[in-house]
Amino acid sequence: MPQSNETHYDFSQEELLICVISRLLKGIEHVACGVSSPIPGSAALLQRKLSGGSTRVTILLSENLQFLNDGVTELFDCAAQGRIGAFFLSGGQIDGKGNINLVGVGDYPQHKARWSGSFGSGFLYFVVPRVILFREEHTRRTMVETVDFISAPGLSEPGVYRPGGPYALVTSLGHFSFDKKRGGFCLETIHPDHSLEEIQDNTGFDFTIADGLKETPVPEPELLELLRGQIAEEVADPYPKFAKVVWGV
Amino acid sequence: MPQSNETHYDFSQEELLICVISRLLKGIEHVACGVSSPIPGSAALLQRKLSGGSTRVTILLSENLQFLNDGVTELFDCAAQGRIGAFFLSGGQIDGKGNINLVGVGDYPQHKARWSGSFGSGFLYFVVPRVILFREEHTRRTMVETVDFISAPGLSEPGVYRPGGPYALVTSLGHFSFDKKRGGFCLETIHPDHSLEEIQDNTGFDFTIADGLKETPVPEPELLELLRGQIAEEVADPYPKFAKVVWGV
Amino acid sequence: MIIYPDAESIAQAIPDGAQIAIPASRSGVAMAVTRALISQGRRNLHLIAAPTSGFQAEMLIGAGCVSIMESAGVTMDEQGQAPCFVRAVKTSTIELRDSTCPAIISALQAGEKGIPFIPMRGLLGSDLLRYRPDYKVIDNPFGEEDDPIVLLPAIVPDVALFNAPLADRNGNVWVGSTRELMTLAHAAKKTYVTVEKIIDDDLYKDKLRAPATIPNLYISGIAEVEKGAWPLGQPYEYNIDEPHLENYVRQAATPEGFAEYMASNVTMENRNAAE
Amino acid sequence: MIIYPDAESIAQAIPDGAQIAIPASRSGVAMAVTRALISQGRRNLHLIAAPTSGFQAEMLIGAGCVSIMESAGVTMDEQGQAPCFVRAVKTSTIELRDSTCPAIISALQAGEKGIPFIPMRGLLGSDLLRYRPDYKVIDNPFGEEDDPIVLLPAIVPDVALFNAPLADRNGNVWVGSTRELMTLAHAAKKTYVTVEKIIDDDLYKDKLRAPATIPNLYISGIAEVEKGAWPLGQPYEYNIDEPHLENYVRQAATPEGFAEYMASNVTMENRNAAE
Repeated sequence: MPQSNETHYDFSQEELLICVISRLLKGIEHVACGVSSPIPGSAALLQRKLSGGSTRVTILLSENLQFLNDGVTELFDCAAQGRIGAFFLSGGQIDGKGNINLVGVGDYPQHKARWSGSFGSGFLYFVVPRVILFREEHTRRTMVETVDFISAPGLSEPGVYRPGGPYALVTSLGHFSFDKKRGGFCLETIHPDHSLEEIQDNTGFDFTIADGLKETPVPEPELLELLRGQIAEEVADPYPKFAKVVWGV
Repeated sequence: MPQSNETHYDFSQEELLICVISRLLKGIEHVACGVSSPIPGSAALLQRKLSGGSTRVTILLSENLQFLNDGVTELFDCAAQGRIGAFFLSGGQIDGKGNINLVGVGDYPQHKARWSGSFGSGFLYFVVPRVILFREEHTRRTMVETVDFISAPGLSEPGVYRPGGPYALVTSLGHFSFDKKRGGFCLETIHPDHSLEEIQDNTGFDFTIADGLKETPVPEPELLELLRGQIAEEVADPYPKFAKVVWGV
Repeated sequence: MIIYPDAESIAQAIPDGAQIAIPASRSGVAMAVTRALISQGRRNLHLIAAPTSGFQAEMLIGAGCVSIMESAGVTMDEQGQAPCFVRAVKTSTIELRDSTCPAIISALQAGEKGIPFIPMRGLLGSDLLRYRPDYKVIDNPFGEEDDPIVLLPAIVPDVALFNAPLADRNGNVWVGSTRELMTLAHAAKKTYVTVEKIIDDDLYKDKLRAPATIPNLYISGIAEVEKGAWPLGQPYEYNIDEPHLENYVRQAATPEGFAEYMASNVTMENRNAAE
Repeated sequence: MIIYPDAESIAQAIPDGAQIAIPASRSGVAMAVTRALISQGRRNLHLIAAPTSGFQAEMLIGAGCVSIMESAGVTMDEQGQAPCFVRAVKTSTIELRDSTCPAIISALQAGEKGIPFIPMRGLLGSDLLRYRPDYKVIDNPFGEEDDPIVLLPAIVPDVALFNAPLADRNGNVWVGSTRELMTLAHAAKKTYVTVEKIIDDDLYKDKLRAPATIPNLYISGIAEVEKGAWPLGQPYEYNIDEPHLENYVRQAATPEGFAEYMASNVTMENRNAAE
């Protein structure tokens, strides 16, 4: 895995992931993301620019990029009303059925490892139409056959009210779509410098492979220019540390 | 029925009723009333003074005497939380079981007479412990055997959650208590210049008569002084027209 | 979010048959839009008073724009009964959905939260419940013994319509303490607001106003309409025009009187607006 | 409503075993009171994070004050995992009630509305639901076909505890956009608030602040405590003290390190306060 400072590409891994995620947000009217999610947040801001402003971006707890003034209930009510088209979730473990685990490893409640908790996932995963799972670490530790604790399931029984759910999974190795009918992930693209074998070796769950499996498109020069200019400035507001490390702004 | 301007008492009917209602509010921590209920509102303000300020008064939609800033839901939520000890309701018809009708005369929905509607009664009558029914007109038109429409029932089946309900009925003729066990009104006092016979003639429902039935105590001179001085000034804020008509302030 | 030039354009955005949530008379009523709806001959409106209404419902009913009236009360307040409403009830020209204030508000809050229903205490044994087949009674699943409780279906209005003191050019709307307007905007599919004034400053950058501001996310359109609530009052701005309403109630005591009032108030205003 | 002289007196008003609702780390956390609760050796607290917690729950758990932790997340945010929380989970020294953010908030809103339960979408098929026997699933009575939905029992906390920017001498508390604090105060039986500043002016007479002010009706006590949220941040006032928290997380990686941190921060502060 090339580090950004030693890559032979003229873009960093962060920039690649931002562009991958940004493409997944096409057509979304309103995307929300957390204040500690700089790569998805940057992707949302890039997509806003590319959409000519028709994509609205809400970054929770950011001073200038949020709409909330009805307390913490508003994000959830807003999602329940269908006013949030895309959101990002992650997982300490993610399994092949799209189940995510934000709670811990081993048996509940006495875990071998305990994470922070499920936050809004047990609700947002059900109601936001396009949930993008984003986890950089792609290993058999994170991409597991079956999660130890289901913070939120990838699939629901017939009859369960579920306008939302997993749409894609983006990691440091590649990009999967989620096939709701089959109930599993499908590898769509492999990031530059990585291979199918590497992904298979590092994934604990079975997945299908897209007919047109290809390399993840590298960011076009114009996109990089945009990212490093205007978007970097915009990203610096909600994510100052990230913007400094990645773009030095 | 003597008019206030021709009475041979040195108090008006309004003053008498204010004092009657004020006594019914003793011990209440928080009393709320509507902006178009000047007699109950004045009684609440009098009771606040007599309580040394331990009775809190909220007058809805008044600028200085309300606590609401969470929209119209707050009064009802607040009552549901048990934070309102007393409230006032009225009725186009009131019957002997404490049922009140704020909707209309005759069959629903095509009434012979239609009133405004039930407002908060269908809820507040259930949750406010001390609901005081106040209706000046005491005739067989208002005090009926059975209401034509139950906006809110006086009694509930066993098992129904009902911390609140009718506590008393005050009219231009007298003051009744409500006996929840028996499920009916009991005449407690008759206002000066009126008689039991007059009340019986003008009441469409059966009621019991208190053992110690007596004349409604007339307002003490000190109380009248207080009412016409400080309280009149306070009343003038939420109820300017009323204060002007009754006390010329 | 569209900034409309006037009340008439907002009225045009509201179709026949729309389910419209409107605030109580003292909370900020879009009366200019109401007159425009009448002028434009809107029909079959389903009004949801949140939780009561007055002159707005009264005029719309009198003008034949309303087919369903859902409310905890229709009253001209100090001015007395609403004459057209009372006539319409007696002649069954509108379908009534009588309720109690917190039931309507709770159902809108359920709409706001995207939940299909919400429980409420009270109502049991009332005729309100009897005539509302859409309200259901279940046994409280958390109760230790029999504990019947009413469930109210959520209300998601097609449109929320009201008047507010202030908006900015981005469509953020300041409502102050009339917080129920925020609930209406959250619950409704579309929200149209007339405001007394549109300002250039961003209400979101105003630390003191932001907490009582409805974000433009929920706002479909605004229009600057001075005295947009007249002859009703507007919180923070002006009081109710009592003589006007007193005169109205006197005049509208007969259908002919109502027609005269409309001829000299609604049509005329529209003629002026068109000039 | 009592105006207390300091954070310690507020802590004294909160008994052992109390069910305490606390806001998220960024909403205004009463950290000075938290340290006082620890100094005073409070035990068996049931913390309800609304909906998550961080340093506050972490310290109280580390100091052995907590028996039940109900939350959608306990995290030191940028500083990483909460070490004492993680240790307590692994050794089962606290009872966990894991949930998801909107479930805790909805349950508090049910408490605020005096309803026994509230429905919520989501949760079905999760282990959160599996381990919460107090959450019930019913068939939506308004659904046309099978439509399972979760019902959450209302939360009515014994105490709501938080820090806010401003109060007046009547005990009205301005919270600005951190509206969840209003929900907490409405829902809880008693509400104690430390504020950065108590002002002489009546917040109710301040047209701009009143809409974001919790009325004293809901407030049991306030105390003016400058930097009452430190080392966390306070909206409208100051940012989080990152170096302090980074140092904490490093030190508290071992129980011994946590004891050292407490010795040099909590006890000492109390000694100072007593002088």
